[in-house]
Amino acid sequence: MSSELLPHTLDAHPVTGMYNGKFGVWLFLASEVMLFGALFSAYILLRTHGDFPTHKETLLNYKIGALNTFLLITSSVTMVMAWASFKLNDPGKGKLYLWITVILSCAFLFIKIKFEYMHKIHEDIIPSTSTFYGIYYCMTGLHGLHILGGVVVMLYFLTVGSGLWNKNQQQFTNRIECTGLYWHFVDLVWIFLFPVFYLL
Amino acid sequence: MIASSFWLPPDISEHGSQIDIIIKYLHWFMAILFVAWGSYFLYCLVRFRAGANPKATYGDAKAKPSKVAEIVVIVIEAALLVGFSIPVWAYYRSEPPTNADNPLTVRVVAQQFAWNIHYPGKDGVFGKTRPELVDEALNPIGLVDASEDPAAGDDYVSVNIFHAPKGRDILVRLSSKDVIHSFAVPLLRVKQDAVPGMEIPIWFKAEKTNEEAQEMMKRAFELPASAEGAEAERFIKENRLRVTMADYGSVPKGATLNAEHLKTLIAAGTTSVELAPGFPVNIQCAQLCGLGHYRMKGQMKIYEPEDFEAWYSSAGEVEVFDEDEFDDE
Amino acid sequence: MSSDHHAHNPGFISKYVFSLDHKVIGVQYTVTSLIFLFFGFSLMMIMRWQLAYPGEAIPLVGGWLGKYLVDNNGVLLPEGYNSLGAMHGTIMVFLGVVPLAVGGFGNYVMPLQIGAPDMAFPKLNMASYWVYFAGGVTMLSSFFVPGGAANSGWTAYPPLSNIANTVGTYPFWNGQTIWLLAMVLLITSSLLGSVNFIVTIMHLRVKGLTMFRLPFFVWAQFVTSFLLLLAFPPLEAAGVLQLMDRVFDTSFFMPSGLVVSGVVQEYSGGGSPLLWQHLFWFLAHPEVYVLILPAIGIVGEIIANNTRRPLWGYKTLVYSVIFLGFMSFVVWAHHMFLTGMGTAMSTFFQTTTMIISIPSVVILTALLLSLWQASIRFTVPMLFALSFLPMFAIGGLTGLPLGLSASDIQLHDTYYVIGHFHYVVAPGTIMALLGGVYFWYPKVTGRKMSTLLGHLHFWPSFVFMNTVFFPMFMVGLAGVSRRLWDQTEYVQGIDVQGWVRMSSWGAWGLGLAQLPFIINFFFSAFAGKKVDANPWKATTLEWAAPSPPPHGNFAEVPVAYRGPYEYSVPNAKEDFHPQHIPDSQVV
Amino acid sequence: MAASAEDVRKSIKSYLLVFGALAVLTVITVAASWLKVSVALAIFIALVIASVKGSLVASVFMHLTGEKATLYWVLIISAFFFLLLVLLPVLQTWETSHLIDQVKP
Repeated sequence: MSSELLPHTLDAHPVTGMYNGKFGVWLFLASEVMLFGALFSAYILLRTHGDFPTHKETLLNYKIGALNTFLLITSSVTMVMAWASFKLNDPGKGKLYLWITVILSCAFLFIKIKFEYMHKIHEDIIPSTSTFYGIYYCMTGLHGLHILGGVVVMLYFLTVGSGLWNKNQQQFTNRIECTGLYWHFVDLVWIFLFPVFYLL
Repeated sequence: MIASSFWLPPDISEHGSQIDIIIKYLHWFMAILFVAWGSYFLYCLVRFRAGANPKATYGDAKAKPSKVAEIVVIVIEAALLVGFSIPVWAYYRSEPPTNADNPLTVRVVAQQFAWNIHYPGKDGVFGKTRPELVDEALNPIGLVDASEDPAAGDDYVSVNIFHAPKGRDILVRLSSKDVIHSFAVPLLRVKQDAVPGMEIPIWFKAEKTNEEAQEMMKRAFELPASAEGAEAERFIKENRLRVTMADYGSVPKGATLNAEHLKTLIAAGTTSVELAPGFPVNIQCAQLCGLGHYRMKGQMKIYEPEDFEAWYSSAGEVEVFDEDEFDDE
Repeated sequence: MSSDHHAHNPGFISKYVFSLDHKVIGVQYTVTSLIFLFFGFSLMMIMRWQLAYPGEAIPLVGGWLGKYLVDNNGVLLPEGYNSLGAMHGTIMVFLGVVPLAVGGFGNYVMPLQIGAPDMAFPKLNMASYWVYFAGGVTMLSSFFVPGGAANSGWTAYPPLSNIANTVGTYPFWNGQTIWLLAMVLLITSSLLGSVNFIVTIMHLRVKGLTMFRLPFFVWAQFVTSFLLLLAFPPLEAAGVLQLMDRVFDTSFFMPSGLVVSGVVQEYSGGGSPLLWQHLFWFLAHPEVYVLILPAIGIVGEIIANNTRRPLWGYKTLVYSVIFLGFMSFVVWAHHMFLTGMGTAMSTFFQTTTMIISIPSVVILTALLLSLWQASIRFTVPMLFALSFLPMFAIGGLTGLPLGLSASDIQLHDTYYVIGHFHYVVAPGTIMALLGGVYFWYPKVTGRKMSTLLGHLHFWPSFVFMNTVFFPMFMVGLAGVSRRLWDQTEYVQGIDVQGWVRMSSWGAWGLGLAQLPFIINFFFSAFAGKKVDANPWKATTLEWAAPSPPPHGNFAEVPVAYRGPYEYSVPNAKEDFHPQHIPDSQVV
Repeated sequence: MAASAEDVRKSIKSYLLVFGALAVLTVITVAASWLKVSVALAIFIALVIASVKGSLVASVFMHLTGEKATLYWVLIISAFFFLLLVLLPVLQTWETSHLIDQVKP
């Protein structure tokens, strides 16, 4: 059965107020809440358990963290603007915003890897150095993978998948909306990761 | 006799009877409930089979009996919970004996695959331990030298045999050197995980010595007809952990029955012997801890208080217990 | 919406291998998971030999098992026993029962029951099957790597699981690491599936099919999907943490100062072994309900159909299932009473545990009351469904002594626990799932399975299921720890050796009893009696579709006019009143 | 689709406002971390600010304010289980350590 024949692939269901894809993405995000939730739980347990260094200045560079926070927040805005532009039937502007989002997220990843991970590894600070760095590498790494996944999806819509806009504008816009939901969630996770690792 | 106590092993502890009561009440409750459900169920199957009742009745059956059943279940569960389980836990798991109770305090350090029992010695203070000092044969818990910590001088470590007095609180500080183990003594109704990195306290009081426990567990075994063959071999194999409880001439009291004994007993026309476990109070590991999990067995040796004091004042350094070679009965 | 919308004729690969059709995917899931079930069970049949006859060479297969499992004489090694135990648990739960109950039945039956043409996300559906398949293959591959398969139990408690299976120069290629990777794949598969299920149930119901007209099975799947969605991610997180412990030498689960075999372990320390247990049981308790709820749903369908009357208290059942699902997230630490818990936490968890037993009692009672004033047809699926009731009752009742922390002191980690959860999962769930196979087989193939072989399958299975598991309660009460390679090391073990042997012979008998089923399952597909679309005279929507349903399922999109179980309605022409037929045509 | 073109145009303004708020709050978080307060208070402040930022993102960027009850229920349930998962393990560890301290020599 091709998906075009299924109900509510494009239109919102009257009860849930969402089309299939959007509901699916939200459910996926609910499970992501539990995934990162479990890791936050692990962080708290390890921290209260003892042997957990928390001298903030010496561990991580909060300035880089703040810069990255700013990049992600900005990318969230450009993402929602991209969706709004497609919604307003302005694909040129939408694509531009999407490209900016991609560039911002690549900048995030670049800074993260080049100035944080590589720098730390150079100083011989690796996951096994302490539980703090273990959980730091684990959570930010997993978050980084999420960013990478988002970038891949956006690049897909900017290149191979962009033809859909001509075939079915609504479907294309919906997909951008779903990507946006995911993207904002990734941003939201970082909003919590930043103070937890860099400031406290 | 066994079935009347729900297959539970004999209980030699002070608190065990309260745990047993919960288990017994619960099982009676479960049995009654199951029989009630079961008879209703079977009645329905017969009474309302298609042959006897070709036309089903539309609409809900009266639900009164089910409501009553549910309320009874809720009330009984609540009673067991509030009346038994919570108090038992509150008392036996959350209120350790105080100094006024004069408990015997020992550390039990589990490892793959042995139990190290660390006694503080006469001073009653445990010496310090350091992981890097661990020597599996000579210093299994890594006790420091007396020059570093004077309290360590008279400490005593016993491997796989837990000497304990009867009728006195025993406070165990349980920990592990490597992985999670679980300190389980079925006869004492004691079980507690030994989690590395934590020293979890448990406490209990034994009310029977080993000999008294043996008396409780002795049982007559029919000897096989012939001392040769598979049946005799299995008899020996399956009773290798038991000792005779009476003097049978060629087989003295307290001896482990072997093939030679069996031969002379059968030749003398004996048909049954009374046997009991040589070490009735064993410590099992209840948490999977690796390939030797099954043989991580310790023994408790429970003495009369004065005998315990005598043993305690003469205890040496490291005593390693191997059941097969142990011969002090 | 008819099937001939599809102008192109898909090739064999896209039709049967990488199919997007929920029915093909459902069948793929069913067959794969049945094979895994039998495989997982075979592992246990090997273990039961060592338990019944400790230290004796395994007959028949002993020579074939390889050096990681048996010694030169064909005697099972202790580490081989632990490997088989860990893999038995993992395979039965994650590769057998869940994929069969959710992936198989859920995928095939649920869309039909709501009148949908397919699942909401067909591609995601296909992906979830193939990710599951990859997870299964990965899991099985671990039998062949150096050191053998994972041997730290299906619960994989660290620090044991952190230090186990680290053989020589193979940091990645070893049993426990592969176990973790396979688990991550299996969890991902379940997550994809659960998203799909929830959206499908919420969005794709046909006109007139309100939530309270859904068949009970759909409700069970709905709640199950939420459990999968929200409970699995914490285990995924825990799996990632353990992977890092094993591969990158972190110490999330390792406290400082461990000494293994006399060697001080080198790592930073500061971790908590109990962290794993919390994350693991946060999944693994809801997982129990993932195993049982679809089975209850199937039993409900079969009982309603074969009693020829509406399920008693349909709404009560639905609310109970929802409540059960919710509560299952709040009881997890009753698996951890003996990890040093104080009064406050143990009181909390045993209270929630007692509370969760109430909806279970309600469900069982409702199903029993459905028999009252019924007209019971003893068809083969009905026999399985009926046998579920008392055996599930035993499983549920024996949970009580384990849920009260005081009695748990004596019974924790003994065979009593094994008896308890197997009664829930094996004689309970698996019997119900087998009943489901007999029940929906005519829908899938258009042919009925043989009744004679069905009886030959049912009666021995019923007897042997109890032979295997009932003795475990006595063994457990006697105080024998579980997971012992040789329980005759202890006098308690020797005393109950008779029960242990009985269990073992029961297990081998149970294995043999599956032969009629295997024959029946494959032969009936082309030799079974042909039947029409609704052979059981059932009311729910799947029976409105042709058998087997074509691509797109329904010749004409059905409309639901009433609730799911309108049997024996007074004044109706027949004793069943299908959901999709308007009143004017039946009264 | 719920939003019409007019709605979208209106909401662009709120996006920019939220962007400004997020930027300012990020600066505040960093500034607050320099305050000489107790660890507990510092954690509390940081989490409150993060929660404010998070809810801004969720409600405006993710349009959560315009969604229907179904989605709220899904998210409320997840949030509840998330809290349980965070709280109960910590409480248990705390209680156990208390039990252990009782018998420390």
